[in-house]
Amino acid sequence: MKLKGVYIAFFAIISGFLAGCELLVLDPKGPQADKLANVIWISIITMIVVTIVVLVMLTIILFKYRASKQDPDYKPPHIEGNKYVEIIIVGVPILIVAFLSVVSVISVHQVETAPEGYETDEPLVIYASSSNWKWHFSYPEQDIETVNYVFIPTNQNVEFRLYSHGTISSFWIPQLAGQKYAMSDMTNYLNIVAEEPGEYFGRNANFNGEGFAENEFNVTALPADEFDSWIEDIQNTAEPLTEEKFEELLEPGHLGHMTFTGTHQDFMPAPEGENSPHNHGKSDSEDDSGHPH
Amino acid sequence: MKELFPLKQVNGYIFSLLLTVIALSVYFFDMSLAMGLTILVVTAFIQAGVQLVVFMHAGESEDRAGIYIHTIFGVVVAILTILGSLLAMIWGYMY
Amino acid sequence: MDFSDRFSIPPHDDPMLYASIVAIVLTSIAIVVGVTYFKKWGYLWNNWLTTVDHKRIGIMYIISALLMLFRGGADAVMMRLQTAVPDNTFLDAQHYNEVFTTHGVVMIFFMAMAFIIGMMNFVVPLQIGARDVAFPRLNALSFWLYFTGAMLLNLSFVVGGSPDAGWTNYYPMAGPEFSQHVGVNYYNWALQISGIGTLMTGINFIATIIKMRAPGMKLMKMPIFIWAALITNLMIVLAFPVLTIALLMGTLDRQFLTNFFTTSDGGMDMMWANLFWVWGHPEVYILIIPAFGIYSTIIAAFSERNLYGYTSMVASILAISALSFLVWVHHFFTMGQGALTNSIFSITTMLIAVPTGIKIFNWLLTMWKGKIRFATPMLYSIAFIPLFTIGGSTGVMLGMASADYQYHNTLFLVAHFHNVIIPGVVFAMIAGLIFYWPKMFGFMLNERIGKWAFWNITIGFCLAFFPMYFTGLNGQARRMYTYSEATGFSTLSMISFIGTLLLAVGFVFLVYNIFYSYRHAPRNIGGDPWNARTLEWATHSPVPEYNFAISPTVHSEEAFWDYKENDYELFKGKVEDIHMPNNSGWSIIFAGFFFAFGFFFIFHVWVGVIIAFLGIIGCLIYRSFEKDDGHHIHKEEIEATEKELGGAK
Amino acid sequence: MKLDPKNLPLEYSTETNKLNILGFWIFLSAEIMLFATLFTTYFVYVDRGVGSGPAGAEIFELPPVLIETFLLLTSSFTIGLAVHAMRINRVKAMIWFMVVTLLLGAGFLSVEVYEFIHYYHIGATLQTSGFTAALLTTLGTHGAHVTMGLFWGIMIIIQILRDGLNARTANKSFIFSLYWHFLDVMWIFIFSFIYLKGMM
Repeated sequence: MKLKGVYIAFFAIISGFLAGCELLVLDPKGPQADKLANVIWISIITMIVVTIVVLVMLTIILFKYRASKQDPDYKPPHIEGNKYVEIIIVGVPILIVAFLSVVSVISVHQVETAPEGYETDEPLVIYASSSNWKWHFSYPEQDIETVNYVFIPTNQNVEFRLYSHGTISSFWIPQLAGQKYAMSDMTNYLNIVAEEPGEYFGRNANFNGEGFAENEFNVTALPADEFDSWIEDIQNTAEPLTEEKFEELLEPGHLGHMTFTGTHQDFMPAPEGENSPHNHGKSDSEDDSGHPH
Repeated sequence: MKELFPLKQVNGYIFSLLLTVIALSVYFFDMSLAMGLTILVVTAFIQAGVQLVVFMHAGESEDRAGIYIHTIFGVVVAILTILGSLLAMIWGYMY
Repeated sequence: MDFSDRFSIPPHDDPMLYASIVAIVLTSIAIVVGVTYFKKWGYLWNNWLTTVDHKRIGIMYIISALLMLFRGGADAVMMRLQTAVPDNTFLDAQHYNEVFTTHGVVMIFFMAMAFIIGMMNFVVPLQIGARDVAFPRLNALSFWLYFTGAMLLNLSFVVGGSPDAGWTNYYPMAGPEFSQHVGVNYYNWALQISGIGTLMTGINFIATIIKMRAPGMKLMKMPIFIWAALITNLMIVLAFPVLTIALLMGTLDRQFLTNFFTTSDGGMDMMWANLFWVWGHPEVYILIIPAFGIYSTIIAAFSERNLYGYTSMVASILAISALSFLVWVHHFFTMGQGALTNSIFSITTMLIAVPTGIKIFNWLLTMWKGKIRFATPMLYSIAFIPLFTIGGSTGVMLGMASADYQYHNTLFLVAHFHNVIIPGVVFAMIAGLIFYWPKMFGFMLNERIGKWAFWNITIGFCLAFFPMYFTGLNGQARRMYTYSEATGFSTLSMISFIGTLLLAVGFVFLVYNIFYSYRHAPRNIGGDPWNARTLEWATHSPVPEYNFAISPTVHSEEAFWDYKENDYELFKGKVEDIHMPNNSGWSIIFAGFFFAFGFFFIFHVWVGVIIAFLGIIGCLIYRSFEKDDGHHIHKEEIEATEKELGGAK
Repeated sequence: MKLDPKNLPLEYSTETNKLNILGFWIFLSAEIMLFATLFTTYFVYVDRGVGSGPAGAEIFELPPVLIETFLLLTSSFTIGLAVHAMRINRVKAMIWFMVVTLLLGAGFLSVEVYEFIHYYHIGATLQTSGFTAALLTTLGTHGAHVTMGLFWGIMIIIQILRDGLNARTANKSFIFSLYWHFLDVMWIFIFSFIYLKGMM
């Protein structure tokens, strides 16, 4: 049977790829991405089982009941349906969906809060804001700012506060955490921990115009002491960021990696708390970090 | 002249004026948001029902089942759209 | 912007663009000259342009859909060619953005929608044993408004520039600040005008199905495709007004500088995404449910069995339609609305898998104990089952809110929705087209060429889209016009491009098949060449203007099968005069004013807008005062036609 | 109350007429969604989309809103009476009720125009903020429906004067009454959830 061969071949290819490739999303380097990779594996396996069941049934039926194999006088019966069959085809999908729902709800709560084991840490706050077609990273504590690259310490909860100077962008470091939108009228929060030092690839995943393809940034995770000396280095050597300079940076276009002392938060604060154009409910104004932890 | 003003419609009209007056109470009296909203929801939907049944004759033709089902489904989807959007645009961020 | 600047043709310099413009102009001239030379204007006007016959309107929808399929398909080939190798310079970023935007808009609004509406137009009245739809004139208007929208969008390519903000058209990128040329205005007006047409189709078909069924056809005796059509149109009626308002707000933002979706003065860019998907998710099911109906019809016919689990099929359609209005937030799980909201919408999303699963198993069980014939429509239906299972499974994966943070906006998502839309909708439409071709034109398409097309399309599809699951998981975002060698996407992207070529070859076979069969296929095929089961096969092929000489009386959802196999008497009664609506040029003129209105509005030419608006009002007043009671086809005339077509039924 | 199938009123007397009425009901459910979308937008923007512009309670005034509500409620009553008059075949009374309805509708519109001018003067224009845009678009859409209704009503009155009451004109009048009642229902929701809630 041609069909069977074709589909089996496709499945072989798919499983081959899944097993053999080092796909970024399935090669996590931090607890958040690790959670997501597990969820993805659970769903892939469940779904492969479902698909195989359907495929096997289809193949058997096509083999057994094709016209060329049957008596020319054979008259297929009239069958309305069967209560028990229907209970099975409703019940089993409901069980599968219930199982996946539990996984989904638990995991979405986990990745929306500080990573396990790091709940008590005081997070390192980094503002990541997008402009066409760049990423600006402000370190308010350390009072420095970088463009298109970011250094983070390993084994430390980093809280990225995301917003945009214009179009909607999506902040994504596949090996460390899932995406979150950066938008102009509110600040989003994304907690990330890198557990291995190294260079990671990050990008804007949401289409935002002509320079979208190159709207990438580099993430470097360093052990805490190296990170501190890197900070010190920059504080000693980099130029200060002025308002005029920042306005210039916001112009549409591409810039390489850049480094400044001072952050644009001083003269152009993020849209959160009292600077938010929208109050998120009434409680926001008293507590300027009115976001889930 | 009298046959031009059937009792049912006159009553419906008076009733809807009455409902409007009740709804107005949220303006004139001080009350909690929940209380006020409840009054508004109740009066508005009763008014809509009065219009639908008394004035629009929704239930008179042979297609009433289709008309009712379709309209009610529309109202349900409309309410879910409003609530869902509020959830996704406002309430979701509040806790 | 200066007035003449807005018309600059095109805003974006590219030799290829000019070449296509020349090609378009030459083709248009060729068509006009050809029609004039063969003196076909009168025929065209009297029989097609002014027609109110649901069958011809259906065919016009399908022809337009095929044209749009080739337009959108050409875009697809260009996109895959551009990304076949890293750092390619075949298209630049701006051009690529316009191409994928047009591809999405054309395929969803002007190909898939037109295809399903065309199919419903042709099949629904026949399958319920009616003579036409409830409002034939409105039906013609629906078509012409759709056609107007399609032409308006295609015009953007030549005059002023195509929309370039993606088919989802997210603000603020699509707003006046970041998208200054008129592309997005075209998007707004083309969709607005064709959306009005679609809404009217929805109303029309609900009324048709509720009121015009053959005697005896109770709700639970309607063929499953009719159920699918009824629910689809219900969803159209409730979903499209949302798009209407969203587009209105977009238009106000872009052309009257309001602050709905801006980044200042209380504007919320998120609100566009919200409203767009409130419409957009039901839209997905608006496309797929009629396709399910077609598959159910075809699978039952070629298994020579009744549809298994009819009641549960109906229930699952109803469940899908209700759930489809409750899941839209899954298109922007990453917007930051928090774990609670995402959990709710994640569960509703995955719940849709349950009724969909019921359908898959019912189809399998319909083939069980059947007598399966592998005709081309059946091949598409069989291939659909596993491919759609994969697409549906990845849909469940995407529905898991947390994991979606990793899939969102990547090629994984692109692979998923092509995986449901191509085997789900496109296969169904091709299968339906082949299946109903003899009913439409009185000859069958060649099976051999059809199978060539099928294998090319199926294998091409798999090659084109399965690799995207992997590049997506490897971090490739969608809508990137290029990537570097270091990313490692190149091998899989090349495979994807080859798949696209196979798909294209498949579609060429499809067209060639039409030419070939037109010349060689035998014409005397009778009313029922497939040995099918439902009412539409009880009349002649091609169908006479009045559909059925005698209205059929029905007692089950497969009345025609019972007529053939169980001696059920389908046509009780005698031939009588039949009342039919008159043709009218009103619809096309009305749509013409809409075209002018949209076009002038796009370019802020207010004088033109006012004149076109007065034209629209004039048409409405004319229609209000018009008295058109249609005409009767007389008994003798019907009997003569029936005799000529092979004896009265 | 059900109609006697053997003795249907004129507006239901033909198959086409029945189809038209059913079709119009279906259209009304589309209108429900249309207004629901506007309400959705308004409810979201009333809290989040004010920007630097004025907020709801600051610009709303009760007297014009009350007048509008009263006018529209009464017009809904009179169009109901018009349909009743039509059913007992009192053509002249029917036309007068329709004229009164349209006059009340015109009165409603003029107060609404006054209201819009007021908003303009206090600096709440379409372009001021997301909130004002949502408010004025919602009110404007309703107002546009009423305007459309006025012209439609005039067309129907002309046709009744010209042709008398027959299956066609009765059908049109009945459908027009459905439309007009529907506009009143939508106004009740605007009155309750935009004005009263805003001024609460």
